[in-house]
Amino acid sequence: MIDKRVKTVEDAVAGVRDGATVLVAGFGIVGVADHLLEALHDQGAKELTIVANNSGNGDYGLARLINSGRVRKVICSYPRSGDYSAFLNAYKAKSLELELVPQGTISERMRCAAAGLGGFFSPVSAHTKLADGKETREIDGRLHVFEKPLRGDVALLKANKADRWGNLTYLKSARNFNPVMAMAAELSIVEVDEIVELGSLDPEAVATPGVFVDRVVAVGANA
Amino acid sequence: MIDKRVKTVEDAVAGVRDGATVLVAGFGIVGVADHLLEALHDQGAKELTIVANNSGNGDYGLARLINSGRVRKVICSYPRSGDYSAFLNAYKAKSLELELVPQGTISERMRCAAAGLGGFFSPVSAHTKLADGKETREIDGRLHVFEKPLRGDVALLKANKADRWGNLTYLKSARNFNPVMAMAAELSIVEVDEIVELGSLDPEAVATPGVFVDRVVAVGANA
Amino acid sequence: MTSPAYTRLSRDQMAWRAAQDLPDGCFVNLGIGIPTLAASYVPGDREVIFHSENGVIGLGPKPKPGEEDPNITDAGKNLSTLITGGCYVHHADAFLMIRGRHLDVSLLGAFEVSETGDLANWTTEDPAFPPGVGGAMDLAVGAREIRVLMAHTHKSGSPRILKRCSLPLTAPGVVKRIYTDLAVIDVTPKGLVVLEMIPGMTLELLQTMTEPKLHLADSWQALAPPQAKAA
Amino acid sequence: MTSPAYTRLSRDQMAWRAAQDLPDGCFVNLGIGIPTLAASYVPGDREVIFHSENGVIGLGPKPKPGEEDPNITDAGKNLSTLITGGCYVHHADAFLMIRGRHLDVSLLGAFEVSETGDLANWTTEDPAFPPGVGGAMDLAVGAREIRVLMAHTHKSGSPRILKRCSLPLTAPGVVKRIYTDLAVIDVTPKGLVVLEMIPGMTLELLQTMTEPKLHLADSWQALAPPQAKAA
Repeated sequence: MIDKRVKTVEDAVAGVRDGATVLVAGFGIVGVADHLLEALHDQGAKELTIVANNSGNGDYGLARLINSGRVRKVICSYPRSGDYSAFLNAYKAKSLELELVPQGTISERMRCAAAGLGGFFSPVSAHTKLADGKETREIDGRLHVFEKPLRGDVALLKANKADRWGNLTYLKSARNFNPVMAMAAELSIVEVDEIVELGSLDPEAVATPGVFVDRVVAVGANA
Repeated sequence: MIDKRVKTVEDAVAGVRDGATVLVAGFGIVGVADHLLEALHDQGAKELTIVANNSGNGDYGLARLINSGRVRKVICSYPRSGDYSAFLNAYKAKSLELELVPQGTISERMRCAAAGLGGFFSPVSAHTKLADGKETREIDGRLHVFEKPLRGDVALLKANKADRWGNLTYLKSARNFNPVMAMAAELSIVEVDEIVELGSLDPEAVATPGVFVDRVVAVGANA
Repeated sequence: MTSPAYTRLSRDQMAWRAAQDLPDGCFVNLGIGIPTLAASYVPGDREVIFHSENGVIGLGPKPKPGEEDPNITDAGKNLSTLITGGCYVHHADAFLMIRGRHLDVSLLGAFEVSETGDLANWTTEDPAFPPGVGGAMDLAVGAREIRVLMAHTHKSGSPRILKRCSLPLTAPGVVKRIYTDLAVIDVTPKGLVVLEMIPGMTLELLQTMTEPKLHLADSWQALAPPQAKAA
Repeated sequence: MTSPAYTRLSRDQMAWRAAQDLPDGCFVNLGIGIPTLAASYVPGDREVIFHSENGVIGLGPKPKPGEEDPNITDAGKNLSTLITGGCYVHHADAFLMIRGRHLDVSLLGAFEVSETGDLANWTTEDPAFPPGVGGAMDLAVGAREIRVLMAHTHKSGSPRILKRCSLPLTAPGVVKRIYTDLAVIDVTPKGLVVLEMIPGMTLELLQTMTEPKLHLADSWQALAPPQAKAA
């Protein structure tokens, strides 16, 4: 029987190794797996590379991991969102490396990895500093930049509902990076508001098929 | 007001030009816009390049276009499906060119065009005849083939429901190539079973957002 | 020193002006800042679909008090709503729409614009702050038409419309129209063409606040948005 | 000429044997032909999710009479069903799953397999017919494990397991296991290892029907599927 449900957030993040690349879903504070990020803090993994759109807020979740010195590098499009003091302090102290990637290129590089492709040419960032050192090619009269797949060892995801197969639905714009990160990680871990019976999700409206998901833990009021 | 509804299939296919590249959705006989294909036959466009998974059935729809000599070239993965005598006769008579492309490469090349990318490296077809003449590159120890975006002038699509913005839902595996072809064509035309009120489709379950769709025509029992 | 014989447009007035150029049925992304304000000023007889990079297709106005939903925000992370007919997509699809020329218009803020339409809007290279690019580069190369909304000059009075941008580029040669607090200017193959100026402004005076040469359109008009905020 | 002292497996028996190697919880694509039959023989205590290239995730058995729905077929275009927990995706996502190593196993038919696991299953180069590749090349390079189901020899008796494939390749070096109507053979770095043979078969006899050298596993077993079809 396929059963991806785990009982606790501790079980959910078990086995994440030092040095792992962790895909952290969310846009601002929406659709972020804060419970899993807290659990990862308690689990103790360090030297992490974080892939996220932003760089954490306040002193919880991703920001807390940064404040505790667990993060070696952040790959993101926009670190300056909300109270990003944790990131800013580490950035100024040069204890953390920043790889700045355009938002669409981050999501496309993860999809590229998920899709088993070796890279793609994108017009985004051509003729800019963010293309420095990257291969370029003129295609149909337009300069393109070669972008490589971006894969995670782990993805920490937030969804609304899951069933025991790991099929997921989201709420509104909390969907954001979650589906593409679910596809792009070796180990995809999801915190959900609610776990429902297999068969109760509409087969036409499953946003992430369970085949991309490894562990599901309920953290909502219905958990 | 945004209103993509047109009254007749004739209106729906108006303006398709000779020499156009037409994306024809469907897998076997499922999810195929047969009414639009018939209307395109009556409309008279010729010298068409068809992109489809298969090559038409019997003497209706795509097969009828082929039998009437309107098709110059077929880009597909598997022409031998169902009663493909129309294709076979034209193929043997050398009146029609075949470009055989692996099924996943066809869909990915269309998505690549839809996503504004310049091409991608895929491991599929490396070391095979289907990669003859294509650029290759070794990436992470594995040979990859460079694949170019595949764009349509027109897409002929089949959906279940649409609203006046062109938001679409599909039924079961009739979804198949429809969403990716909707994104990859300059002019996306859809026949649907039913046109519904704006707001009646679940925003979490719209499979093709209306921004990819240009014309919608109802052909079902509820039309 | 006498006060100038003109009154610069407010941010809302600039946004109002840009909104008037959004045709019925168009699909538009609004950048953070002044562009976001434009949503309120689309003429009521037009249906415009606003795209938000976080996967909201059909972004609506701010929620009414008591109807806030933490699961829906705009690109600036402010609480927002979905309009009737809107839907949600994931990030890769949201940026497929951007990069793949599915957006009709992108209204962006900018630090600088060059006379050939180069756009600089992602970094001021302030060493005290980490850079952030967000979706700026995706929008700049992806939307069918890029229009910029920005103050005509820096607070110091020095021009932001330059022969060449001094800041790192977001993308070269992409800006087609510039809405400032003084004028509406098109970037054309023949150079910068002033379409509209605020009352009291002259081409000579505007030129002193603009580095590259300005050409006045024969059919130029007064730029006079209403004072009041949209209802 | 005496009749052989053994009975070749039926197609259903071959499919039965392959199905026994599908572990609980695995995600599997079944190629057209004999592989499709394997779905019926998965042991009842295992949950296996079958992937169909046309976007059916959780393909079920044939519909019961009266419950046919023309909108759901398998890869061979036969009417099918969705199992509880299944869902639908579009073609680009269905092939993202294939190419991106999300499938645990792909069971494929083949014309020929080489001793290094080269697979030839997409064209016989028959000039009377147009070639068709379908999803064969995607599956061959994308699934985590490729296993082949095919008759051990051509009808003429000539081998289909060869030192080098004579037909155009689908992909080189991908096949890990071969289920035939005579044996189960693993493709290993040391060559072809026979794991199971049908009753009455000997390594010597099997070798006469196989071009590359065969090695018999120390722990080899009898290959004796049940005769009857699955319930």
